[in-house]
Amino acid sequence: MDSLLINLAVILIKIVVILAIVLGVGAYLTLVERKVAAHIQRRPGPMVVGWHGLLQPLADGLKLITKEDLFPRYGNKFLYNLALIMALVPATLVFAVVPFGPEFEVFGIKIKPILTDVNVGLLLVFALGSMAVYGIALAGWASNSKYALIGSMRKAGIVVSYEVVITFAVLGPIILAGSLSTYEIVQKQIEQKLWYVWLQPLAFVLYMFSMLAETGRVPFDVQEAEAELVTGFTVEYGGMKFGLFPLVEWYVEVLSLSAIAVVLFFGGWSPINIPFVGFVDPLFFLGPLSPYVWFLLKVTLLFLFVLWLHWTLPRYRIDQIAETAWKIMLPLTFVNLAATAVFAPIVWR
Amino acid sequence: MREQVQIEFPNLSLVVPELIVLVTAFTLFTLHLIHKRVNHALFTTVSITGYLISLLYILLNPGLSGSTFYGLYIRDPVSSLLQAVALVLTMLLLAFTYNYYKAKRSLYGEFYYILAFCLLGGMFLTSSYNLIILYVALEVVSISFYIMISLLRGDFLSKEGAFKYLILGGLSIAIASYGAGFMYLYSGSLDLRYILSHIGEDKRLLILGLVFFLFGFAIKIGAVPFHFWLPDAYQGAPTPITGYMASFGKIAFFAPLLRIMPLVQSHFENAWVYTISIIAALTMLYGNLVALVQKDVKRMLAYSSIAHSGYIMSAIAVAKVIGLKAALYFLVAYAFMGIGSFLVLTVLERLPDWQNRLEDFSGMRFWNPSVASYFAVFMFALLGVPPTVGFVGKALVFMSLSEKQLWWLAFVMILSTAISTGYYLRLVVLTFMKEGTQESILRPSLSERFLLGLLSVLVVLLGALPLLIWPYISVAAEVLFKGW
Amino acid sequence: MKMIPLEAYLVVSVLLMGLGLLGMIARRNLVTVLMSTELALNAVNILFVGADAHLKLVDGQIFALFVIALAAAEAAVGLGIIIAIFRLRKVDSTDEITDMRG
Amino acid sequence: MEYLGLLVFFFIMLGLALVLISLNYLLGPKTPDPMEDYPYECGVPLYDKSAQNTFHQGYYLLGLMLLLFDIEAAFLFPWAVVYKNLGFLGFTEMVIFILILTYGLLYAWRTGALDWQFEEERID
Amino acid sequence: MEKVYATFPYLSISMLIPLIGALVLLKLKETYSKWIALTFSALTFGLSLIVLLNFDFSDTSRVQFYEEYNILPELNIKFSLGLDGLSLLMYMLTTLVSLTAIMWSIRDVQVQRRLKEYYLWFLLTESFLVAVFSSWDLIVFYVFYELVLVPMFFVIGIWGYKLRLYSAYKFFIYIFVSSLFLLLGIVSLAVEHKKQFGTYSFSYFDLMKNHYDLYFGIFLFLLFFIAFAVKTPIVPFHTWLPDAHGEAPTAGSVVLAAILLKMGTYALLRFNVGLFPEVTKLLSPYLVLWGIATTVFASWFTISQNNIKRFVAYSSVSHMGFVVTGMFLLNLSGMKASVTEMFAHGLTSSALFMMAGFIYNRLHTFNMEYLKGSVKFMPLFAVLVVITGFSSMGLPGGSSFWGKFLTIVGAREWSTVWALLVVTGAFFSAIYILYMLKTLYLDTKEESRLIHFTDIRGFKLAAFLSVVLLMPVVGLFPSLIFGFFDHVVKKILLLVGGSP
Repeated sequence: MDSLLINLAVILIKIVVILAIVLGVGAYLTLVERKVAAHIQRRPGPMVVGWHGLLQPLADGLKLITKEDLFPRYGNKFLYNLALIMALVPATLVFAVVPFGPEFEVFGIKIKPILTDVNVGLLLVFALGSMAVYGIALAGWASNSKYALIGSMRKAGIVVSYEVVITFAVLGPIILAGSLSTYEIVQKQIEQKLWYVWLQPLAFVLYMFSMLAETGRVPFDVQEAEAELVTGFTVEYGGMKFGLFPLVEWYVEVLSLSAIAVVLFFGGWSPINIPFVGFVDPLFFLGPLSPYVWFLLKVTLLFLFVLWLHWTLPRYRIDQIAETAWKIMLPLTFVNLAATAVFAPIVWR
Repeated sequence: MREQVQIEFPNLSLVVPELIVLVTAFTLFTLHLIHKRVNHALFTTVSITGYLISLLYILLNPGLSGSTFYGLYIRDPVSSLLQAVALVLTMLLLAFTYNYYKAKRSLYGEFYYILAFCLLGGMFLTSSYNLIILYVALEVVSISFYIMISLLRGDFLSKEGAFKYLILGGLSIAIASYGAGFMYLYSGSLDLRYILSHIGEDKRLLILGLVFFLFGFAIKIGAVPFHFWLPDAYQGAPTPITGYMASFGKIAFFAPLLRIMPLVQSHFENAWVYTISIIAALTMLYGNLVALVQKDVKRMLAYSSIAHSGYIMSAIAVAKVIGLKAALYFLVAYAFMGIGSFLVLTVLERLPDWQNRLEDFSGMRFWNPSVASYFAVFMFALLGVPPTVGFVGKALVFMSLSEKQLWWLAFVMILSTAISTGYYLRLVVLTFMKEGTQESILRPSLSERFLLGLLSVLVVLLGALPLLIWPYISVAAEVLFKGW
Repeated sequence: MKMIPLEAYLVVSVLLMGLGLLGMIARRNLVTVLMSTELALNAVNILFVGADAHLKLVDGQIFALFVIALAAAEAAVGLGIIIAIFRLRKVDSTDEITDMRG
Repeated sequence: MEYLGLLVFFFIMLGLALVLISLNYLLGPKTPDPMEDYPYECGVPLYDKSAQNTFHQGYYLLGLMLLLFDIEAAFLFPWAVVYKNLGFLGFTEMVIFILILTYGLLYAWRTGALDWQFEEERID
Repeated sequence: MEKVYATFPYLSISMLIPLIGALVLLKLKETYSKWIALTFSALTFGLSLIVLLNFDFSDTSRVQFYEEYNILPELNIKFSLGLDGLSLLMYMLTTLVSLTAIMWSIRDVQVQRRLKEYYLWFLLTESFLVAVFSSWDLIVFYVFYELVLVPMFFVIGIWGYKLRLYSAYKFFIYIFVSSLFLLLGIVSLAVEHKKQFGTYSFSYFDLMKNHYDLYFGIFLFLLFFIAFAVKTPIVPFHTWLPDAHGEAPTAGSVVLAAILLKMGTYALLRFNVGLFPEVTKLLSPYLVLWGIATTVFASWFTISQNNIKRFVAYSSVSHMGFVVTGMFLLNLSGMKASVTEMFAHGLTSSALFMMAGFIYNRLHTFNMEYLKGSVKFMPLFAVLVVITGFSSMGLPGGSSFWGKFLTIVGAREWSTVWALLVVTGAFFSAIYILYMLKTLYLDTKEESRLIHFTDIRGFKLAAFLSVVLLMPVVGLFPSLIFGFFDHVVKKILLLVGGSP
């Protein structure tokens, strides 16, 4: 009984931490994005609310909350709301399998900084990732607008295409690690003294492409396509509901997929790696906190990389995006898979 | 937990026929990918060559037997026999498809390799005791059938038939695998031999599983009262495919039943005999009765196929060697008769105003004597007139029923054969004794005429001289019954 | 650690199977009917996985894997046929595809 | 037991999502207007009552492709995990598997299922 | 039973000759077909005469000219042909009547189209019939027994009269279905043989060794009996016969009546009596009564017909009643009567059908109202008809005399009442023949219409004579016929335990 209670307590703490990161930081990332975008375009960005616009997200949030609750006529109210839940919940749940650092001990209780360390962690990621399609498709379908439907279908088409690519792309690291557990994959990388990105550059690139496509970031942001489709599938959503979609897509998902990318390709919480030799930790002075910092640092860098792309590149056409996935990326994943299978024994030694 | 299985290299010499078919399928696939325009002559040639090599391999290695892939795959005389027949049927079919599909304007290159995969699934279905293999093979055959049924451009009936088959076929597979689940739960093994030879005290789960499993297969073979899909699927399908489903499909779907039959007899003999014989009786009576009132010949032959399932099942109901022999012989026999009769329809359907109605057949003897006589041979064979294969099959079934003293079933069989006389004879009478005209002239190609003739000769010859095929059947049945 | 009892798996599996069968018989929409067959196949999966949990074996999971894969293939073909039906005639109910009777 | 955390997390998120959805209803103003729920159509009067007919059938194909390829991946995952112990035979089998997958992809490519602008004739 | 192996395969060759004829026919022009058919059936007949001359009559119960070819060793199915006295008689009848039928067809108005097929079917029938009567393997017997149906089905259905399709259906279905029971019976015997001796066997000689429980024996007996009762036919099962015989073309009716019905009675004697002697003994009184009833009822039916062909057809049924009665009396006179009657009926019925066909050729009707006095102006034909009629009636010197007379003698051995019943049957059968002769000769109607008929001549005359000439021979020298089957019948009686 005791152990159950302690377990629950630990779980709750972990959840609170995750939520804080996801929603709190997620909200503030809007500001980061706007600032980064502004500076890329050589303008200051939000400057009015608070110091350098530091309170801007709060203002935005207040604005969104106090809008009227609208619902398009002839739509399907249940699906309309369900779409939101289907978008938000799975995306957030992905964080349950993200390992933030190595196992540590507090008050005699061993704690892994990961909510659920299961042996099929990665499968869970992709299962939850696939759920995102439902949210998008339902949103477009339920709001009974041509623009929304077209947008959502495009988006669903792209997600569907890249879902396949991403699934095949991660097989390489899995072969090398011989496990599906996120925690274990990181540990294997530390044991093998190797970030998998060194052996799997192709997989990493493909993964990044898919991540951009799945999260609707430029250059794959056709579902938004302000110029043609207004804002795609969110066109009939208002207020907080409207706010939630970009939050989920642009921040929560990007964060979670970046975290997974870090786990798969950058050795999770491990410091800088020299292949097959060892790790160099310039942040050694942080002591036991250094792994967490490393992890967050890598995720942040990836996130900023995405932002950088977003505000630099032009947008691809929808057919180009979809066909790239099937005709170029998928064959490449096959190649990568076969190649990995061949040189995997080198890594295992 | 099971101990770690050592990885061994499979004995591939046993699966060479399957491998050849597989390679053929992929060759066809590759050709289809390479060529923008489908060259049907090439496709047909490649397929037939592949099947021929496979067939020759089976024929030239008659003693091939053993198991490989950790016992997942069995090659014994039964599988060799049924596979050889299946290969022959497929080759026969290919000789007729091009002209048919051309007339229907539905030439698809996909057809050839889907057919090959279908054949492959059937070959695996005949040669395994493992539930997984059976399941996968069953699905492969079924899915190929769904596709082949619907490959008729702009024809609503074919889509309708395919959909109905898909739903009921999916149901049957779900139920069969549900049964497999219970059997697995009972025994912890997926091998039917293991399951049915290690029977404990409490047999309820096993019986439940077995019943579900057989129930699924009963749907697949169209046993009454689970036959609803069959007439529609048969009628909707392109006619050569209908013939293929009737002949090859029967072989494929009956094969697992044949394998189960010797296994159940030690523990469930009575239950087996009663259930199967009741279903068999219902099947043959219903099939023949409904066939009697059909106006559409294709549908009529579909019901006749149901009835023949009943005959074969009554042989299977007799859990003895002779029953197995009878069932095997009848399967092979029906394969030839069935495909023959449907192939005749295939040729006839090229006529522009042909609708498979009864009256379309009147006077066929005058406007196409050769096809008419082949048709008559097939009809008499289906009816069971000596010395055709149909007769020998029925005699063998009678023999096994007599051995088991299942007199009532024998009488039901006599009754249903009596009913069947009505509709088979009606076709013969229409073809030969009614006057009728056909404005457009039917010109079957030389190969079609030759093959139909060959088939009808075969139907008579295998019945008149059963020795040509009997040794294989006899050995197969005995091996299956006694184990090796 | 308490195991989930076998009965729980069985109950869920039987329920799913029942729903699948009911759906196939009672529902009219083509896609729904197709989904019902998938439901029935999922009942099989649960049965196998439950059996595995009960027997401490893994063979059943392999079976389940094959069921998933082939169910997908079947669904793909089924959807294709439904689309073809829809293109030929704008129907979406099993009541309307009854050209063949008898 | 490992999944307990996930379960708790799921319910918390579900609750949170419901709260977020209903925030506007609870806090927002309610000023009914006859045209406020009018679907967006660039100001043009609504042509179809339901927009759902604009759904392009070609999307089915993408769905099917996802279904098939993702399911095939389901076979690859277990293989990838135990590949270490399988040796050469495992490698050969998987190469064959991937070869077959490639065939599937090529077929889809060849029949035009991968092209975004679906031709009407392709899908029957 | 002893088997005397053949030095020369007479029987297979006489089976093959018509088959070869059929093949030749297919390849040549339609106009030649009748001559080819005639040639080959004459050849067969010639061969049968050679067989007759080579037959060893010293012990006719031995199976001579025995040939054996393995068809399916595992089930012991052998294609075994051979002749004992009884089969020889039937064999001779077959070749003779087939020749007659083909001779008759040459000038038949009903047969003017699709000649190739027509003669093909007849040649096939002949070949199959030879096999039926000479096979000693039950499954082979069954095969040919049923195979005969097919050509006859086509003959009735294509060249028959108005109701030909209905009749063809009926004929085929009745006999096909009933013979399925026979098939069940035959395979049950083989299975039973395996249970008792360890191997399957379909050979008649092997199966004779089987022993059965009483009830099982009765069951098997009935399975056989149903088939043969329909084929023979015995009264409640006879309804296919008037249709088939009435609607078939003349030659078809001839073959049907003269040979196909004999298949039933021959098989009854050979298989039912031969294989189940105990059961036969038990059931014989009922079967005798059944036979008598058949005669009586069939005679009544006959008299009430006004279509002369159906009239003749029904008369066949009543004759078959005699055959059955005699057979199941289970004594020497009865048996002799039965077999003699088979042969005699083969002759008279074919003659009577030819008569009906001839009249139809002249008058284009079968209605007896219009036939009154029609024979008067064709003297030769009239003479032949009278001989036939009296033979059929059972007048001394006629072929049927010994059949009927010996039946009465045999019945008297059981009891006087039975003998009286048989006499009643004979009386009725005499009545209808007399009625027929009266109609054809003594009645007159619209004579002017009938005057210019030409008399019988040519092939038709030859056909007619070929059977009519034999009638007095049978009637006057019965021992010629008895010689064929004396030993056979005695052997069977020994089996049954009746008085030889």
